[in-house]
Amino acid sequence: MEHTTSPATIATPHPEQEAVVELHDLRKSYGKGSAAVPILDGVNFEVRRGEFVCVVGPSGSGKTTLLKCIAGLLRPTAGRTVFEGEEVTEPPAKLAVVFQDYSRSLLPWMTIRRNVALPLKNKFAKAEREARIEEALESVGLAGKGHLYPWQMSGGMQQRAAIARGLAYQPDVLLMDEPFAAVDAQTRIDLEDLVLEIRAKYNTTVLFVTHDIDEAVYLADRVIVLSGAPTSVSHNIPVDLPSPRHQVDTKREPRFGELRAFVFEQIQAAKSNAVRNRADA
Amino acid sequence: MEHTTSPATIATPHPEQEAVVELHDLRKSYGKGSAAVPILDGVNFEVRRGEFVCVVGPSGSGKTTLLKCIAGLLRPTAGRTVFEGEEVTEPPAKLAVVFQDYSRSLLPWMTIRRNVALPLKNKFAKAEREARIEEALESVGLAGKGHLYPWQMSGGMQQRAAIARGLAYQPDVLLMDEPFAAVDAQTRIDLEDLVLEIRAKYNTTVLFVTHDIDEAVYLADRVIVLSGAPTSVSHNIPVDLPSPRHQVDTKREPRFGELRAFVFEQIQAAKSNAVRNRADA
Amino acid sequence: MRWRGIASVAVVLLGWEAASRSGLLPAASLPPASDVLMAWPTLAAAPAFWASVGHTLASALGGLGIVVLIAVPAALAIGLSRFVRESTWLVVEFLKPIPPVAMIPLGLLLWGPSETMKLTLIAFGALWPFLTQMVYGINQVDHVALDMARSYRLKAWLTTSRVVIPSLLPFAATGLRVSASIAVVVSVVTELIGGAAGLGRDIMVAQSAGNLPAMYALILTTGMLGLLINFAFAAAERPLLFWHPSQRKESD
Amino acid sequence: GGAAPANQPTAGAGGAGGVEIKVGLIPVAEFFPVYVAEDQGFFDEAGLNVSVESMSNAASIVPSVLNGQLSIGTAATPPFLTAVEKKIPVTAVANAGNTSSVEGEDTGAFVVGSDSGITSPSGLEGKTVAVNALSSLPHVAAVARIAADGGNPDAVRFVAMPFTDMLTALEQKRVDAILPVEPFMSQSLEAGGTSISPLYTGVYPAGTTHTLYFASQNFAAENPEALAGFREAIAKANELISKDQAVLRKALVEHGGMPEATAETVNLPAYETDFNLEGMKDMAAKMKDNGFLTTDVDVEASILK
Amino acid sequence: MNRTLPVLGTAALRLWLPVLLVALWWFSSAGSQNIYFPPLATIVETLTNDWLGSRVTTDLLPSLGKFALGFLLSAIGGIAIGTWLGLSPAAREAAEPIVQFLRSLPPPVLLPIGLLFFGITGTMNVAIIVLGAIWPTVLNTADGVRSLDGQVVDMARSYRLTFAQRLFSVVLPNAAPQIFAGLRTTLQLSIILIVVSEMVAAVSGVGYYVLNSQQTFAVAETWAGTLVLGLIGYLSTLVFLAVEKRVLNWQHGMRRAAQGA
Ligand SMILES: Nc1ncnc2c1ncn2[C@@H]1O[C@H](COP(=O)(O)OP(=O)(O)OP(=O)(O)O)[C@@H](O)[C@H]1O
Ligand SMILES: Nc1ncnc2c1ncn2[C@@H]1O[C@H](COP(=O)(O)OP(=O)(O)OP(=O)(O)O)[C@@H](O)[C@H]1O
Ligand SMILES: [Mg+2]
Ligand SMILES: [Mg+2]
Repeated sequence: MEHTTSPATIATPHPEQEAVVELHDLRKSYGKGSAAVPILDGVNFEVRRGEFVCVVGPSGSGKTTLLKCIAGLLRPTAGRTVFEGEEVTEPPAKLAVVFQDYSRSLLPWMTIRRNVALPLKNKFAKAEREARIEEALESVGLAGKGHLYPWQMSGGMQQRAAIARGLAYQPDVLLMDEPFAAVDAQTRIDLEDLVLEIRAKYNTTVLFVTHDIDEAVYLADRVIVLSGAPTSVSHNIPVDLPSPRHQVDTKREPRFGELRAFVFEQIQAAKSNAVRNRADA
Repeated sequence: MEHTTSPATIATPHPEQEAVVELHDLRKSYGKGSAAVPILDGVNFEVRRGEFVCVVGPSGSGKTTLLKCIAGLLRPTAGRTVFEGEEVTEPPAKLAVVFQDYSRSLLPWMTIRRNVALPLKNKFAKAEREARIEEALESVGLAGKGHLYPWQMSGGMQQRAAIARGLAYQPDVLLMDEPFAAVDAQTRIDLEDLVLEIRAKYNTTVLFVTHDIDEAVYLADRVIVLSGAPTSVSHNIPVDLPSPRHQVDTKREPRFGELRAFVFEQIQAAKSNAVRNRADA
Repeated sequence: MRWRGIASVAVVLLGWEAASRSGLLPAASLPPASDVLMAWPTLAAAPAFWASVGHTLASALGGLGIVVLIAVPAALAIGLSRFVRESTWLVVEFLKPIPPVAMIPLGLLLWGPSETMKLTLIAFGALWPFLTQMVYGINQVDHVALDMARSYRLKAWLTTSRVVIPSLLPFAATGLRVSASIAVVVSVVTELIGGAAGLGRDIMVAQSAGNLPAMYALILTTGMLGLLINFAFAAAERPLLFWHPSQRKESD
Repeated sequence: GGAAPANQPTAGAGGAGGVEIKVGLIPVAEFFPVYVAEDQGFFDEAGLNVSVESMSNAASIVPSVLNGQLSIGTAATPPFLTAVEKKIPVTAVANAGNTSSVEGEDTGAFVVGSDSGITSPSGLEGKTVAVNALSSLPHVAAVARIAADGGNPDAVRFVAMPFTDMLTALEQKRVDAILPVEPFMSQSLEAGGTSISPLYTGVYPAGTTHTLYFASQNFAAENPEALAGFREAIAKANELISKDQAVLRKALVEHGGMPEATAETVNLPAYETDFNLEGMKDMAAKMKDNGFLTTDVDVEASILK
Repeated sequence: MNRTLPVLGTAALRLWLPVLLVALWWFSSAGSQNIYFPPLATIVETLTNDWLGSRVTTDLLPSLGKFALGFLLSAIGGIAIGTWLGLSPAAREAAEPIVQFLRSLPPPVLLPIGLLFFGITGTMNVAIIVLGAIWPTVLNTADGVRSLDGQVVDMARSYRLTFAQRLFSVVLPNAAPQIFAGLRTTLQLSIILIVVSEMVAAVSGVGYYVLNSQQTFAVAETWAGTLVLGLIGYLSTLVFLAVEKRVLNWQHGMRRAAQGA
């Protein structure tokens, strides 16, 4: 069961925009036949153009699985993912993913600069490519580190490099899977504002998985709370905070505190529900 | 330059205990000769038995490098690490590490259960081993998941498995490198309390790297703030909050807020200092 | 720096010499090391010897080149397409264990004691190790990296050249070294039996003449050839595989 | 198909413009008259431009002769007869070496260890004997000799191994007897082996053609003059050698890489100018008796007229 | 239904090409007059006559025994030596020239050495197989052992795993894919070396059969023997893959997971 109720009445954000990503009763199991373990159990929601949607949910609930299905990297067991009106069967060109497992999504035989450059080869001319790479590295705080190899960098630096690759690609839709998990508090704040800025500048649609509820509420136009595995959407919470957001002011608003508490409670509920369901079965 | 001043006067915790880990002017560079890049630039501090010390610092400042030197995994370029009175030349037996890059420290050819069991083989008899494994998996919320392979688990589950391995090993000293970065808020809270509990039960000494300042202050007897690279200890902040800690009560205390703000400022200062230093050079 | 290697070679040679001199090794079929080494200058003085070395080396490397040209696309096709993999499976597994030695008469019939015959048999014999290795390597490519490539819609050639081939390299390097020594071996054996020009034929002639020191000096030469090719490959590998855990020892 | 490079012990480029003849040659003394003929200019006289490919045995030479890569091959008589029996279209074109009639000059021997207690070929029953290859000239001869000596060849275990390894195998008592041919025979005897019997002399009629040159029937049909010239030149060389073995010994050193000391002392076969048909027929008959051939081979028809 | 279909599909996929090639061979060689390319029918007839009767016990089984023993010794020895070379840089440096030298020696020239030490016994054949076939496994194991991820090394060190644990739980499983690639080549070479080892001092065996038929211009027999070798290779590969599948189970699972099954 899905709730769209939120602590108070709110307006739907971007109601005028078309949906870029639509999930219709998405289902995914790992394994085959009798060994199949259902993970996604009928997920329905849509993301409109320019919208910033955060996905939160207990660890192991299926957030990464969901993102991979949307990205066309995993084939759903049932249901459909629609991207810009077309059913997703392979990764859409206008979409980029920043992976949770950053240390393995960077290629160890290339410097950071070349890792970032790699997907740009087909998209942009050389001069523009160079500019973009510089800009992206600079914006994640890796200016002057482009010559390092991934294995010469700290965990947080690797993660930022993976983010730079996603940003430089300038996709219409950016999927990010816990992108800031390994960076320090200040860098995290900087990167949050960076993503908001980029969204504002290029009208990028962002689907963002995070564990940090403050972060989710701060960034999102809408927070989607997943239930425990098998997963469906347990809550779909519009965030009615004024834009543009501000790290100090926004977080000081009473509404921020309310939403934050509400999301936290919903995750708790989702989690204990999942435990209860499992006990019942 | 190192400050031990904190926002207000406080008592040194565990002053009566001997030092388990001592760092004497620890230095470490990567690369050789003229290509050497100094990372640790004279780090001095000690950790007493039973103490819980959190290390914070900007991303890429050298926290992982520091931990590896303490664990005997990296040979310092200069200076000494002393563990229980003896200079560290290889990994001490009574020490366990939970690595930052969890997805690569688990062996993909073994189930989680066997990954956890592996280091216990030499330490405990079979029956005790079994009990420990069950207990450790249970405590990180992976009860009943022991038969899964690492690549069948979500990022957060992998990270918890790595934690379970460290806990089951029951070391005298536990080094943890951003162990909760990939888990959801509630699980994080549970794990924080789990580590505190274990520390209390077995008098384990814990050295804990984190990016989450709330977490650092909540957990620690003392927070060590590292400066930006090249790194030294910029602040050594005793946390004078009453024990045992409590997620709601402790965080509600005004002193908690003060310490939190103080640590945050110090990291900020360390970071901009590092930038300034680099600009000077 | 490589004193250990040199030392171990010296130990083996001295052991051989001592065993021969003491009668432990029968001089009638294995002359003492010193005799064999002494035969070398005589051999090396003759241009024909160097021509033979050239022939053997050229066909071994040529055959290896053919192997790479065939195996790289074949391995990619086999590794990436289930259809190709399953279709060729039986044929490949059937052909693999067929000894190049057994193919010599066919080779001679089709091409005579010529370079073409040699190259064909070398390619046939040395193909499989490299191919096997490449296919195993393809199965080892990190899936997170592959997901990354797919999600950024890297063109097939980019995925191949930047993601698949570099992660294949460690496997390919091993495979190429295995294939290289097999190439030398097959080259010498076809010369020995099939009579194409090269060290193998010289061995056969020396053997017919009962000139044992010369024969063993030639055999040592073939071993040295393999050794040299291997060192060359190892040297070429290092800059290519600098990022691989086996090469970045000083990363700590 | 590529042309075979011929830069090994090659008979050199004689009269340019002559008919190209490529000989696949097993590098043993029996076939060294080819080098003598080249050195003496006999091929030039016959208008032939001869080059040489050293090859290991008849089995590897035959395919190249059949496909035209080689014009002429070399073989011992037994494998040649086997090929004829298997209907391989080859024909003998010239006589190479012949069985020596003088006992002490045989080019092969039964050699045993000095303390073996074996004294005659028939004493090898139940023993192991090393030959260079099965169904080869020494093998066929040895079987015939044991039978002639009253022994049962079927009771003897023949194993193949390179000549170079025989002596050691004998010394290590891995085998009871070996059948070395020159130059290995001399070496074995020098090293203390005991000859209990010559290998060829007396088994076959004196002067039996035991090695020969052959060509494919196609080549023979198309190049009768060239082959006649070749036979002529070889005959001249053989004649020269029978008078003066030194020319051949010199060729062994120069073209075969044989150590000089060895070349000067080895026993050489007889070199006759033409085929010895009687001997070949006798050999074919004995091969059939001993199971090396299953049918009667028309020896006469296998020789180029 | 659902389960049998893919299986049938795989069988069909695997069979179409070989069936096509065999058919092509059969019809194009029918009535062939070329001595070296006899009709496939003749070859098959020779094969059934020669290899379905008494030769199974006199030639096939002994050869198979030597091959199996040779392969097993090569596998065990190769993994042991390779591990040693992979773990110890000093050993690698010392042994490298010798290893590289030995593996570049053509197997026929190893025969005298085999003869020297083992005489004309079955042991010699096995020794030749081992001497010639062991190298790919040695090399692959050494390279695989060295390719351990630094993070895993750190883990093993910090938990002070014993040498045996490191070896059997960390180092060898990590190298396993590469070891199996090497073993597969060793398997192939072992079969090839049956022939080489039976070049000398043999009076029976598949290799002897092939060589002897070649020496005596028995072309159909040569082809038949070659087919027997191919069959041995094919069947032993099936067994090998079954073992490999068990040992590398984790890797197959990981791959399937990555492909989104
Ligand atoms: N193998 C290496 N070679 C060269 N430089 C390295 C190597 N490993 C780490 N570094 C450098 O050392 C510095 C510190 O790295 P370290 O991993 O210790 O940082 P950290 O404090 O753990 O950062 P994070 O919080 O992002 O994990 C980084 O600037 C990194 O680039
Ligand atoms: N290849 C696989 N085979 C079997 N089960 C799998 C596989 N991959 C993932 N799972 C299971 O699917 C569930 C969801 O995994 P997923 O990675 O999507 O979780 P997540 O929500 O991203 O968790 P986290 O926040 O910890 O990253 C987990 O319970 C995991 O065990
Ligand atoms: Mg995840
Ligand atoms: Mg770190």
